[in-house]
Amino acid sequence: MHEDSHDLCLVFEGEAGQGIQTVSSALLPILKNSGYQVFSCTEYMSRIRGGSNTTELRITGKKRTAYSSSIDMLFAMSPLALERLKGRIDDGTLIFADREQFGERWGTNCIDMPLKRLATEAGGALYANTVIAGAVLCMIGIPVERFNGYLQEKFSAKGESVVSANFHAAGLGYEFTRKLPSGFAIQLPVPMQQGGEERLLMDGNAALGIGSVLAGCNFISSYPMSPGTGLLTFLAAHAHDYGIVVDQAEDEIAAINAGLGASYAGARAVVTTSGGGFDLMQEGVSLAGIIETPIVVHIGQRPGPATGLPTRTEQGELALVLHAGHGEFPRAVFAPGTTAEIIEIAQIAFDVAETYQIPVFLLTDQYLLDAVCTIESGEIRRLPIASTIIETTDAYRRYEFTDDGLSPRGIPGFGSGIVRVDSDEHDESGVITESFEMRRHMVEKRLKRMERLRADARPATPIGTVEKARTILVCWGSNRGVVEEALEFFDSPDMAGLHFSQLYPLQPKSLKLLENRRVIVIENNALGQFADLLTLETGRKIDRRVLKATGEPFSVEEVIEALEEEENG
Amino acid sequence: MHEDSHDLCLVFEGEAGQGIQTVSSALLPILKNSGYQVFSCTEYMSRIRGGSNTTELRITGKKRTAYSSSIDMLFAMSPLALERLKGRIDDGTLIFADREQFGERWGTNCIDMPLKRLATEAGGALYANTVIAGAVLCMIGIPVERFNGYLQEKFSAKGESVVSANFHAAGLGYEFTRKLPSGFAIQLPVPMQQGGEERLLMDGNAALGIGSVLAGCNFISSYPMSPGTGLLTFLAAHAHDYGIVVDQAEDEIAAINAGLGASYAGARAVVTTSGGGFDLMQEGVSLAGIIETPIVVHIGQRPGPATGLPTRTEQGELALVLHAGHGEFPRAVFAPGTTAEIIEIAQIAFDVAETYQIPVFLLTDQYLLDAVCTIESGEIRRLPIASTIIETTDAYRRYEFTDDGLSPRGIPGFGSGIVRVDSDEHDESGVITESFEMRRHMVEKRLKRMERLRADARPATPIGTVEKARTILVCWGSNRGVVEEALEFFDSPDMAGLHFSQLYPLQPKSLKLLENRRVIVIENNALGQFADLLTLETGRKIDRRVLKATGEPFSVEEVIEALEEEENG
Amino acid sequence: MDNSLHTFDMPAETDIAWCPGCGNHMLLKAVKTALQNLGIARNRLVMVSGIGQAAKAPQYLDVNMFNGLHGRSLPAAFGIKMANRDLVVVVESGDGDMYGEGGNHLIHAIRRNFDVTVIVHNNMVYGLTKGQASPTSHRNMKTPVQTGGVILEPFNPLAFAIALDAPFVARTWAGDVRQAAAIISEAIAFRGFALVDVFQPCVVFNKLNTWQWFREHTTKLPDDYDPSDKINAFRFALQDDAFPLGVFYRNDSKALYEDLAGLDNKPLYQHNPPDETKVSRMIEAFR
Amino acid sequence: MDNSLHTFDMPAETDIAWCPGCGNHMLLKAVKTALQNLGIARNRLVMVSGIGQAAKAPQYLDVNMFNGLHGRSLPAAFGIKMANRDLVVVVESGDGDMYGEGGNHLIHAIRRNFDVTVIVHNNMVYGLTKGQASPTSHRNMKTPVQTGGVILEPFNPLAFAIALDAPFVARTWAGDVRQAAAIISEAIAFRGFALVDVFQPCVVFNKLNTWQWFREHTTKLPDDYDPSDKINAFRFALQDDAFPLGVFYRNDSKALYEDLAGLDNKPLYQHNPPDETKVSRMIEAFR
Ligand SMILES: Cc1ncc(C[n+]2csc(CCOP(=O)(O)OP(=O)(O)O)c2C)c(N)n1
Ligand SMILES: Cc1ncc(C[n+]2csc(CCOP(=O)(O)OP(=O)(O)O)c2C)c(N)n1
Ligand code: SF4
Ligand code: SF4
Ligand SMILES: [Mg+2]
Ligand SMILES: [Mg+2]
Repeated sequence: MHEDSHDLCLVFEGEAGQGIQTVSSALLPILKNSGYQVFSCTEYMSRIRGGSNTTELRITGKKRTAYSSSIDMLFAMSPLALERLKGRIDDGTLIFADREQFGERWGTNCIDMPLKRLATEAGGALYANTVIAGAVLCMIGIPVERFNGYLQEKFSAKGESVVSANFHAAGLGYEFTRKLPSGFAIQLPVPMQQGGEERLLMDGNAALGIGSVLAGCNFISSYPMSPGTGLLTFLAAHAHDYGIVVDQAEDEIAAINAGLGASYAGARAVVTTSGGGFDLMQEGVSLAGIIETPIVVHIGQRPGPATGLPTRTEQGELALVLHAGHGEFPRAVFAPGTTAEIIEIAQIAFDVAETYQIPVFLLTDQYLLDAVCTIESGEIRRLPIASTIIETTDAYRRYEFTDDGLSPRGIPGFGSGIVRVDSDEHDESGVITESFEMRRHMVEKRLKRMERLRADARPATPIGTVEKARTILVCWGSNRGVVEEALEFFDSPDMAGLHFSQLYPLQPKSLKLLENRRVIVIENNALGQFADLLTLETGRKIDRRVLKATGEPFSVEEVIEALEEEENG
Repeated sequence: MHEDSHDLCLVFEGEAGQGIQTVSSALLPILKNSGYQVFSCTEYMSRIRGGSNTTELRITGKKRTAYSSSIDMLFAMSPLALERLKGRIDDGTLIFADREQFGERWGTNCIDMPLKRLATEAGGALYANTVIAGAVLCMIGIPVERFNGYLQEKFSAKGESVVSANFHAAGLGYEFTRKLPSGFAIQLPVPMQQGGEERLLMDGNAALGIGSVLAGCNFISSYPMSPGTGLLTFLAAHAHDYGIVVDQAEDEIAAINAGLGASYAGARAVVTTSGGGFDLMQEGVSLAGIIETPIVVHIGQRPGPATGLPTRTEQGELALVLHAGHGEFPRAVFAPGTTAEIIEIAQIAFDVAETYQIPVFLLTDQYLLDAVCTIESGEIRRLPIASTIIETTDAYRRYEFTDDGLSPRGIPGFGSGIVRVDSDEHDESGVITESFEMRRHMVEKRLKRMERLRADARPATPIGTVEKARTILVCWGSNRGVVEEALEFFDSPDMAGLHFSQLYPLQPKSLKLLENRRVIVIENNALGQFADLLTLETGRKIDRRVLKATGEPFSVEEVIEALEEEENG
Repeated sequence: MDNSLHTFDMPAETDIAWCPGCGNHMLLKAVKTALQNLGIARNRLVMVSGIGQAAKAPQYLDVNMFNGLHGRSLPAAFGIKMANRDLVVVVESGDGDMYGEGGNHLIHAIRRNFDVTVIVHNNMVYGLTKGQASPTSHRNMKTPVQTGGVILEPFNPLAFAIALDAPFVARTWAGDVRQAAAIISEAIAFRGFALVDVFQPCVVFNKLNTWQWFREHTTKLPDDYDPSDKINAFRFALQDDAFPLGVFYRNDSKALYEDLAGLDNKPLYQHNPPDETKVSRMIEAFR
Repeated sequence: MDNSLHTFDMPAETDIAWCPGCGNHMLLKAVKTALQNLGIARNRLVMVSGIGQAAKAPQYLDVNMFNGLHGRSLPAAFGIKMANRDLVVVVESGDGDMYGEGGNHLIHAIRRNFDVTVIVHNNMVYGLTKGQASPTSHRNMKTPVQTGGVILEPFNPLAFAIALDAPFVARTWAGDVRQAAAIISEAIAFRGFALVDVFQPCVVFNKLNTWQWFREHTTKLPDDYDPSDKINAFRFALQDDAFPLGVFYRNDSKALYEDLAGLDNKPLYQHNPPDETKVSRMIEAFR
């Protein structure tokens, strides 16, 4: 946030196809290698060309993983910019834009940057983003030369002339900015640090893909749907290296049924989609429930109902996955809160699916998947992979009754036994039954697995000193970053946070922490779905719900405001 | 129940295809016309021939609409009978069966009825069911002649020889029974009453169909699925008379999308299915949510997950429909408890869908749909049909903002305006938008309709004197009959019942009735889904859940047992 | 407003989300031209679509619109037609929407043969979701998911529709607005299920099947072509060295669903509440 | 147990839920015979099915079974094959299951051409749900839903599969167990997608297409029939005065999905955890 001198927030705006994404992609590694922590998030329209998209880039001394609404510097390429961003622009915002384009909407904090002219000078309109990158480097005091290595590497394949045009463009942007009246100069938040080279830059999609690979995932069948597609393309890109079977299904129904078929035959299978596609998978989820076959279902959430806002963010599908699929059977729901946590939780999700032979839901959202941030290599945890598959014998029965409801998991072709799974109610050997008695035992067997599942649930992550706080701000999934930053800013011993990355079943010990406190739940939806779940699980009402369902993520500023309201009344 | 002398419980058992259903269909009208109240329910295997099915027929003085597990007389046609029904047979059960078939399993209360021989004598094995009907009439003291009219009417189309063979078969059964030692004779519960001719005999499927017709339903698109198919066939049978468009869809996805298309164009549309088929409809439900288009979705519940027990009963889909369809939008859920109530609630469901422009869920189950009982013509209420369709003008906007969130509903081709509906987030005129501001308003608009919907919700039906009771036994849907009968039997001022036929939103006044009482919720599922909903809505824990998920309905005896446990501790 | 003299133009400020140079712009022009030629009253026309770039087309026409779910335009169109057979129902869809997610509905909508026109913007790629293969993508096209190139043979919508006995099966392309408009007019005027597959360049994601490529790989049906010969139509539908354009198959004598089903001319919204006498009769049957 | 000399018989006490006289009994015999002829090891065979009377078939064979959801047997079969290409995967399904609810998967499973055999028990009716029309029901059949009789032309699975370039398309019937067993053997032995549509009398719900009717309305393909000629196969597939039985189309040179996709011979369950060096390299790329 702009009040914080250790923090600089840049926003690049432009039409789809103008390459604003390229600006931040170029700057991020330079900044990282210069020792800064960076965080970048994007919002874009559901179109391939035109419109108005933005990418935010925060440069911070301390690690931040949160969207901030106030802007220090805005580089605006499309005429829609000022209108669309007016709520985020204030006196402190420096706006770089081509005056010609903006006409009347020009203000005192606008700097007339002849982008078009500079880009043309460098070689054409497509160099505008490199011009901007050059300008940024100058504004934040990084020598333009650091950029050249990046440009060389990135464009060498396209030929020397492209590389040198890019050098030229960067130089023009840099020079233009250097000549601005000195009042505009902005210093980087903290002196450059060492060690940046050790850090990684990663978005949520990559983290999810890496987590899945680490988990031994070797099968994905899915149908494209934003923002769920990223996992599919990540695994497709790494399919060859890791022997992953990648199938683009004809529809989501096929996807989950193929996933279950594969899992039945011994694969570690995942499907990825968003809410609408997930609706179509629900009968398959129910099938997973009765045949006790592991499957991980990733849902990249976006605003609904129906098509809604396809490229925006929301946390609207918690209630859906809690009850998805007809009939009654156990399940687990996870929602990681940071890039590093995605990698860990993805592994846990596969492990829980495999161990308990259940469908496991992994909830993310557009904001979290597209956000890029620095992470330390050490933050990437690799968990052991446990396979529950056994070699069968002649006497093998897929649904053998056991104390904890978990039957040894055989697969066809491994061992001498045969493996029968049936969507009908069945007996221990998997054969269809109409016995009420067998039904009763099977219902019990299936549900019994919840006990261990609940006891083993992942505890919520405390933010601040939960024990002493009188008010607990509860969040889940992608809201971890904003809550962490807001609470740190707010810095009151009365207030602490609790972030849930496992939403179901809930760890009983974590629920205990809510007792006798004021509980505020913050979530990116209109109804307060997690608040409802907490009421159900604890039998207590939630004191306050902080909700937002506009398609945008919460900003740190909004969370701080909510905290301030607490203090004032 | 057998302790009650005003109550006789007969059970007919046989293979699918042996015609046990015919026995009760034959007896029901005779008994009704003789002034008795009758209730009949069936349980059957998922197969077309063979196996073992039963139909229970209760003959009572006072109206009863509940399954009773104890059997006064059992007519067993298949060798599986004694094994399958052993839990329901006691010393008071008189068993009519062919000794040859049963061999060792013969007991003292068995009467050797040479069914095969008698049927062959009458003309062939297929007359066995008429023989049984004749026997029943004798046992309960109704002259066999009353049967002849029925047989005449039913079989005249098949020719005189079939009619007379049936007469013969009935006579043989009657005679056989007349000659039994007199100790076996059973008197009918109460003297015959007058007025039986005024009553109707109806099952849940017909009630649902009648309710839909009365509601002005004129479009159904569905895919067959037990036990949801009954509504489809009922409306198909009456399509011509009422101008109902009946479409057998290629799958459930097509069904609901066709329903929404039709509704958009002015139809009063319904779809019918069961849990598995409903899973596939969920994206369509979400579409209904965002395009604000009325649709009634009937779900005949059966045990899941997946295919589960296709012909059995359960109340397992409440949680599912409460959250069905991704994203957030209003909905209503109904679950009628008796045949007469089905007719009323079906009309209300269409009315609520039309008024609030939302998806409305109507939950029934196999038990309720297949159960036949006497109802008084006066019990059939016809509610006024309100159409909310308006003639559009040039300026028409489908999603115009209003105080209560309800926009006037135009349809294409009626008026000069145009009607645009969009699964994307849209503006007032239905055109796609990417404005966060518009998004905020539209989310608000859609949800605002909940307020009136909740205020207008149907109150729960008290069973007994709720005000004075310390313990409330809460039920919903098809459990109304057993709870009524059990509470009446139990007859304690401390205990009363509350039956919910609208499950969402819940009428706030009805929830108030639960305050400061011990609350027991009884439901036909394994988790207590309505109990969870009550916790969520009231913020209180439910004191006890009485649950059953074997695929069978609760019996009156089981409910009484549960009540006795209350008293004893 | 005189609905019959309508240009179907949206207000000038309407933001068209398609990329510059996209074939969809031409196709929109063709559809508008066809609608204008036919002089269909604006308020009698309903455009139905699913989700995708193609499926945005109804957003750019000033008419009744049902922009439903990805893959589900046909069932919605069917419901609309059944509720009011006086409406002219036109579906616009993409190759993913119609041949991928919507495949089952296409089979069964063709079987039903209700009066509908289905225009498929066939760009041989998933445009809106950024360039994955669609059922009609050609072999070896590389995409972010088909990283080694597409391995399946493309789905052949014409052979498919002919095998299912669709009574009107045509192909045209976005590069020839006149032909496209003419075929679309003919399809809308046709009584029954009419499928028009339209080759449409996607200039962003399909670098294989470009404007140039389509020009080079399409041809006309022979002058003496007889669209009533089904086997021959099937033969031409299999032709893939140069893809013929035109009306492949046309059968004017196939019975219409609306007629076979005895569908009332009166729209459902004009139906009166059920008649008391009939209702009593229905209920009496349970006495 | 020596899995290769297996009879596939279930224990004698197994309760077969099919009606006496149903064509399914014959078909079960044909399938068993084919499996025995081929000498497939019991534990290498997976029978996959959806839901319906037909789909119960795997319940009556003593083999690995995936009895999944109505209409969804093919995606499950695909997943199974991908996870372990050493398994022999055979799907048994009904006409409703495969051509109704499952239509989209059939389109795209055919396109994929993975190695699977699909046996459709085509009784031209929905048996398990008590007699509604199926996609293959003939005109005018009255049912509880089609009260005025079926109005649609029956779906033609053979023409459909040929149009989609399925490399093995055959029809046989339950009344000729020898032919059925022979064709099913051939189909299972075939490398690629093999569709076998089997006419199967439903003695309870289909009073139109009885044993007698099938005997009278079926014929053999001509002796000199050449199954490699696609256009001709299409022509014969359209024949509906007498329905030919036999292998309509066979193309042995169509590439297999498993090969095109470069599928590993090692089943997925035998894969080792990801290699540390590779993992580091993958992660390093984000530095
Ligand atoms: C159920 C569902 N699955 C997936 C999507 C995501 N989706 C939107 S459009 C599209 C494909 C579009 O391809 P096509 O139909 O060919 O249209 P184009 O954009 O190429 O014109 C997909 C997969 C969705 N909206 N809904
Ligand atoms: C999603 C879903 N929809 C509907 C059903 C109900 N259902 C079970 S079998 C069946 C049709 C069976 O017909 P077919 O496939 O021809 O098999 P048959 O019984 O005739 O052998 C239907 C509709 C279901 N189980 N699941
Ligand atoms: S992405 Fe392709 S299909 Fe979509 S608008 Fe752009 S060019 Fe057209
Ligand atoms: S209902 Fe028909 S298909 Fe099903 S088992 Fe009986 S005869 Fe066979
Ligand atoms: Mg496309
Ligand atoms: Mg069938």
